Amino acid sequence: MGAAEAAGSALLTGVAGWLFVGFALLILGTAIAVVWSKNPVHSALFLLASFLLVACVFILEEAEFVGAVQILVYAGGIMVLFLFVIMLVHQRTAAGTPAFQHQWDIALLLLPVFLIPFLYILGTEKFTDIARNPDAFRAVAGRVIGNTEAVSWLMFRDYLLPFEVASVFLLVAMIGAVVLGKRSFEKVD
Amino acid sequence: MTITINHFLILSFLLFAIGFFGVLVRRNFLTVLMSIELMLNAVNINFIAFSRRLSDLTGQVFSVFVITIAAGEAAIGLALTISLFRQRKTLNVEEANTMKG
Amino acid sequence: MNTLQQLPILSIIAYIPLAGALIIMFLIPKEKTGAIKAFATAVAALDLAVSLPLWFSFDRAKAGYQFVERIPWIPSLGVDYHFGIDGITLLLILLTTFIGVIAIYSSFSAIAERQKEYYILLLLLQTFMIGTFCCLDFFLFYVFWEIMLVPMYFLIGVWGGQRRLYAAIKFFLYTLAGSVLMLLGIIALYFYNTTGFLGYKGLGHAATFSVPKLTAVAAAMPPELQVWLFFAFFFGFAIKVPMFPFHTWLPDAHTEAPTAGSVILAAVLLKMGTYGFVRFSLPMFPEAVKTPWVIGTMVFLAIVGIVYGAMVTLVQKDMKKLIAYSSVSHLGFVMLGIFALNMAGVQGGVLQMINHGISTGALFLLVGVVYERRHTRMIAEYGGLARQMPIYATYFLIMALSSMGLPLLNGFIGEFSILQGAFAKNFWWALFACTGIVLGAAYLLWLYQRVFFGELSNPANAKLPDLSFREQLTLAPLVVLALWIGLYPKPFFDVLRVPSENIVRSVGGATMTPPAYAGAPGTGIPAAGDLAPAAPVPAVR
Amino acid sequence: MKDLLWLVPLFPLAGFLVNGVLYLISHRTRGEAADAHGSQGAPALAAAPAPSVHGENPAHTHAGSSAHDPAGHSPIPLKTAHTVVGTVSVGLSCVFAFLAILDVGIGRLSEGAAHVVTLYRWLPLGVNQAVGQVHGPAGEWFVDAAFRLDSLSALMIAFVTFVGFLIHVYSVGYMGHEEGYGRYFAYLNLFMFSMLLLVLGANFLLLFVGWEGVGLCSYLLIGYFYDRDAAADAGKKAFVVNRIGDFGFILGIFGIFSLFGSLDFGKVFPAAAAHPSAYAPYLTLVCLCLFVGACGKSAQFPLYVWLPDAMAGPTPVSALIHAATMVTAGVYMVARCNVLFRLSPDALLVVAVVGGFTALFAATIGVAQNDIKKVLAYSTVSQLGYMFLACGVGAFVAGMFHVMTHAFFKACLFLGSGSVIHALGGEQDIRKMGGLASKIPVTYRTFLVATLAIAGVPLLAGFFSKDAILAAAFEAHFASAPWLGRVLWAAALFTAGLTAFYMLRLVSLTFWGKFRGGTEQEAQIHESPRSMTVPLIVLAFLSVVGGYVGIPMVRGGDRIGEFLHPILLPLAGAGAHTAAHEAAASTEALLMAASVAAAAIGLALAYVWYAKGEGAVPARIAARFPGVYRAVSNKYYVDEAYDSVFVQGLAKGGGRFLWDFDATVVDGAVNGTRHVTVGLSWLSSFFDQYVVDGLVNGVANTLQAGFRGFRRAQTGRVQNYALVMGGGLFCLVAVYLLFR
Repeated sequence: MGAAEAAGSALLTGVAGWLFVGFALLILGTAIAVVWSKNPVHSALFLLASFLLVACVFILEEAEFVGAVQILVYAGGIMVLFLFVIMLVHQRTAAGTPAFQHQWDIALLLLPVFLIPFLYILGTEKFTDIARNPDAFRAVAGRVIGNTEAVSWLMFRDYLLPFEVASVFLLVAMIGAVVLGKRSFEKVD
Repeated sequence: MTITINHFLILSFLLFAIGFFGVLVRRNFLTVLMSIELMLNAVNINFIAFSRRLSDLTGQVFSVFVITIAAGEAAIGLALTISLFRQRKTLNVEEANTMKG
Repeated sequence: MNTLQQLPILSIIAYIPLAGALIIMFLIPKEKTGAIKAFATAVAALDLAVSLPLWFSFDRAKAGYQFVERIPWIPSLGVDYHFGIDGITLLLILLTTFIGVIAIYSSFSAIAERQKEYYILLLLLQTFMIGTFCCLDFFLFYVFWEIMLVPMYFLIGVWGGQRRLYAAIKFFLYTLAGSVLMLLGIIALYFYNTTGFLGYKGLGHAATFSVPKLTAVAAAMPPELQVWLFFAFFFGFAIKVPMFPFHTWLPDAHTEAPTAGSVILAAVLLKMGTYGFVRFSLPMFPEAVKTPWVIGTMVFLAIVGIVYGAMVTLVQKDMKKLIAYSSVSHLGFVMLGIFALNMAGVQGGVLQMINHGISTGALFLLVGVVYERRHTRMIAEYGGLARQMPIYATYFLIMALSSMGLPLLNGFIGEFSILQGAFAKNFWWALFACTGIVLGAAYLLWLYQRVFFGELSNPANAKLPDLSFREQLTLAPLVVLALWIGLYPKPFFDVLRVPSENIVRSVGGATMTPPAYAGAPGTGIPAAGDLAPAAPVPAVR
Repeated sequence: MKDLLWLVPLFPLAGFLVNGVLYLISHRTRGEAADAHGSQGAPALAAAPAPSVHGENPAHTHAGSSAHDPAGHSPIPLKTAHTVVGTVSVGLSCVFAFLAILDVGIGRLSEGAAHVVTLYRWLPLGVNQAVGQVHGPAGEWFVDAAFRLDSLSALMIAFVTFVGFLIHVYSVGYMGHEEGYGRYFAYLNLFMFSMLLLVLGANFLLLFVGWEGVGLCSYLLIGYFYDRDAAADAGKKAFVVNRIGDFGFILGIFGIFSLFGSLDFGKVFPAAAAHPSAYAPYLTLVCLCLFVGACGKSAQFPLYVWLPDAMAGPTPVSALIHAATMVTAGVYMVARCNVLFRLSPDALLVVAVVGGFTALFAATIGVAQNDIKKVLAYSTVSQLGYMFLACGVGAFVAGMFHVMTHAFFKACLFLGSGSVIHALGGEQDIRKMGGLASKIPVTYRTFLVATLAIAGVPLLAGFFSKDAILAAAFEAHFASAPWLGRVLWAAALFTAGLTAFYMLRLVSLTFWGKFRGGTEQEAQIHESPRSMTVPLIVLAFLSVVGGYVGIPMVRGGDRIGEFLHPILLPLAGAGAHTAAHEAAASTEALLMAASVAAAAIGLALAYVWYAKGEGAVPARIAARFPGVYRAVSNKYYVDEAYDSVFVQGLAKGGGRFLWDFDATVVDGAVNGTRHVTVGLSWLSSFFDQYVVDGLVNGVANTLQAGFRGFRRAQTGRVQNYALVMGGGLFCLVAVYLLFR
């Protein structure tokens, strides 16, 4: 490691590094399981695991607030939604129907294809690995307080309008979901 | 073990790829939605990683917004799922092909 | 200062049908077809009533536009909401409102399904047509010009005949393709006025889409640029007219459209193209128009259209198609008159637009009458109708005679004026165009003979009822107009005089030029023994 | 009174309107009654057409029409109304015409006075430039609706209204039993209106209006029995052939307008006379164009073909329109434009040659016709040729004189033939007639008088006018072909002989000898009613005395010449053609003797061959020269040639070719794009089917799989689209990375 790294703090070394590798492998494993398993309930459970593991990675990265949100919203909200819907439609997978589309081969082919630009970027770009200001996640106006507070300051001051827009978006999504769900009842009858 | 940004990129790339693959190939509408969530997670990982390395909280704020969007998307997607199921008695995406040319 | 000048009368005329359409759309349930019909007719009649005062308060002696309304609309682009009319558009607007009433009134029994939508579309179409004629801003013009296609597309596509979808799509795409080129022309002009384009240095004026301003700008452009832009506009207009090689959408659209659609198409929509030539092409690109090969091409296409359209008409077996092809021939006359570039030609051309609207519109109505009774347009299905339907036969004869240009009816006035203009320009133009008159008599009389004369052999025709009172009511005003224009066209010429003079002057025509009878290029008569078009004419004194 | 000139054409117009509206209203109620009775409508219709083989059939349709007259309607008052309106309007017009002439004064008219009544400005064409100098360099071009009464139009309206009135009266009897009586009178009145417009119009355009109007009426009246195809065809043919003529005429009018900047007779002719050398170069073309119009209207070669066919119309129509008035409009027009024609010797030469040729040509055809009306029709064509010959040699007065006398005797002949046909119940073939002289004496006597008049028997009307023409032709001098005058004279003389021959042949076959028809038919032969015989007698009388207004060689005898002098005699110094018939008296006497001899030979031959020899000699001649006979009796196959070349070939064949061209090439080019698009779509849909149904289970190697992705593009499945999106994203990124 060079002098530049010494100036700031190196990130995720040692045990934290190994932890990250472990989480990463688990994330990928559960993700593959999500895509792979035939039963949507299994998929949902693997997805839950995956969410939690991603939250762990966030916390490793000292983004505690986002990690918490991840657990609350994803694991708490979205997962429940999924499970409700699975129960609602309680679809039994027909025995003969394959889980995968006909185009799985092409899709699979696409992955190595995507890998090319990715590796190209990895090979040519040099990203920094040092946080110049290690306290940036916690500091508000130079005072170190905490990650949640810092994010809040930013969100409710600089990003107030997007925040409100997001709230409207959620409202719209809610109404849309209600309408979609309701109209389908009418049409069936 | 020192983890560099490259590791994060590889992780998020692979997670995104798996998610994308799931979106492309799964027949079950629910699984497709879940795969989308995976892709969003991959994006969030990138945000967080760069946020730290650039010492800028904006990345975190953005990932919060992404999670918001994910929630909305899940709500609409699941409503569509129910709608599809009620009309077609199936969750198979392939059968929702009214747009077939 | 009369009150009409203070009101935004043109906007009122233009948007009355729109308002009517909205009211039908939101306030009248679709089951109440009687109410819809009555209301739509009332709206159209109101529009006609509102437009008639224009005729009386229009100042015939005044040059330029009248009843002008101008409000900035998109200031950053220089787009104005700019309405105004001159004598040419006055006649066209009156024709539109007049035909609008007739088209709606004539549809009462012809249209049986989706009546609400039908009348809404007819009213919308009327707004767009009037808007196109009124507006003096290229941006607005283009908007109206394009949006006009939409109601017509649906009218053909929904209420048309068997091949309606084909015809509707062909109509739409064909005219759209032409107008895209016109749009390019407009944009080029716009940039020429402001910042320049493609190596042409702009004039650096304030951005504007104003027709009068851009006309002045365009008229001062270098000739080669004028030729380019002339042809950009040409495609847009020529397809709409339609001129000879671009005419094939017309028979299909006419044949498949419902009767009222055909009437409006023939009476008003085709006039958009010729109107474009008169209003835009001639005053804007005088250098291009004066270029011998350009005017030669135009006149050649017009004459080919006259003769070719008439020849093709001769062998048609479908009444509507026959009349549609005759439109190609008639509009060839209009184009010939316009490009004769003298008073007789231009005035005659514009008047012939009106005449064609009246005669051909009436003929389509008449074909619609028997189509409604028999559901076939094939000529072979008819024969001997004169005995069964004498009143119908009389109306048909009058309108056929008007269409073939019999004196004392409207068609003659237009054709005479046009051919006189053409003759004064070049003997050969008139010679070839005149063959269209002979062929016109041939195909119309042959049609008349096959439909009305002979024995009433087809039993399906044996009990056809003659025209109903309502049908006569739709046709009688057209006959009255045809006779009026035929017997006393002076009021129409009075209206057209000033704008035509301006147009002819803008292309350097012979309105006020010094004596030119001796060896001047303006005289078309070949001297004895030398029939070459550009024969040197010996001096008189 | 002279300012009420416009009333002269207005009366017939009013008559037309009243009759037409009455007819339509009455017909409408009838139609509804038939409709209301339901099934009654159809049988009535089936019975209605009742066509007979030859021409119209008054007696027959009489029986037919009375049978299906609906019981609820009494047609009698209606018919009376039609009769009164139709005849009285023309009668009033006639009275007003004479009053107007008297008001202006015959003496003043013959001094060149012209009375113009301008109604309103009809066509203001704006400021245009003219070649000539009428209004200055660039003048206001306009056409007024104006009537002009001068000696020429006075002559015309006098005999047009008078003969027209007689024929209207005749029609009352002749058409009395026809269905559509009101329609007939409406058309006839419209015709009178148009004809009066034609002769009274003060400018070329109004002349043209009347010209087209009479054409229209001719069309309507020829096609009066419209449920017969022959009649409808003939009507259409007449109109279209006339339109070909009008094509030339209107070009001529354009020429005059462009040259003079005006169409007013009162401006054009003085201008032409004032600047002869300036206008002369252009006038050949203009005059030839005008003459094409005259050829169409007056049935000159090669546009004469419609006139014989026009005999499919009712006989009074043939008499009025196709003999006495309308067909002479061409002669009137040429005479009216004599100032222009005189300035163009070449045009005059063409007029003379066409006229002379037509006279001879039609006369030869007339010799071999067996239809009583066809003989008269070809005779008319031939006599019209005579009139043009007169105009062509510069003897416009003689031409107009012949127009007038011809109107009398030819109207008489046609009406007489109508009376014969009426008597025989529709028979028109002279081979089935004979011996009618004693059975219908009035008809016979009037017919014979008219025949002798047309044959040129001395002291009858035709003699004077024909002789004037022959003399003028003999004296004519054409600069480009000095011998032509004599040739034309010879042809005209021979034609005179032929005319005498075939007219007496007609008389002998019709009236002399034994009746050759059926006995039943013979029993029904009856003299026509008073309304028909009185006009015949009047016209026969005029055929005798009509010529005395133009007695040659006697001082003061040439009244008509003096009367027409201001218009038809050359303006001072205007042309080479001075009056041709100011020949030496001795020459004129000799010429007269020659024409009398020709007539006598013709009459004698006809008498010997047909009255005495019962047609044996002509039959032998026909047998000896079968080719010639067939050609003549088939009218030289001109109709067939026209039909195959122009109608089938150029018009329909050309039309069909262009229609195919339109459908394939022009529209094909348009649809080309569409076909390409459709083809591509078809291709992809084919692959689509193939992929879905077959390729799924097929071999899928990696390369093909890549392509298959694209082929699936239109599956309508979201995931396919997502896949393609992914591919597109990759491409974008790749492009970005490569070119950043």
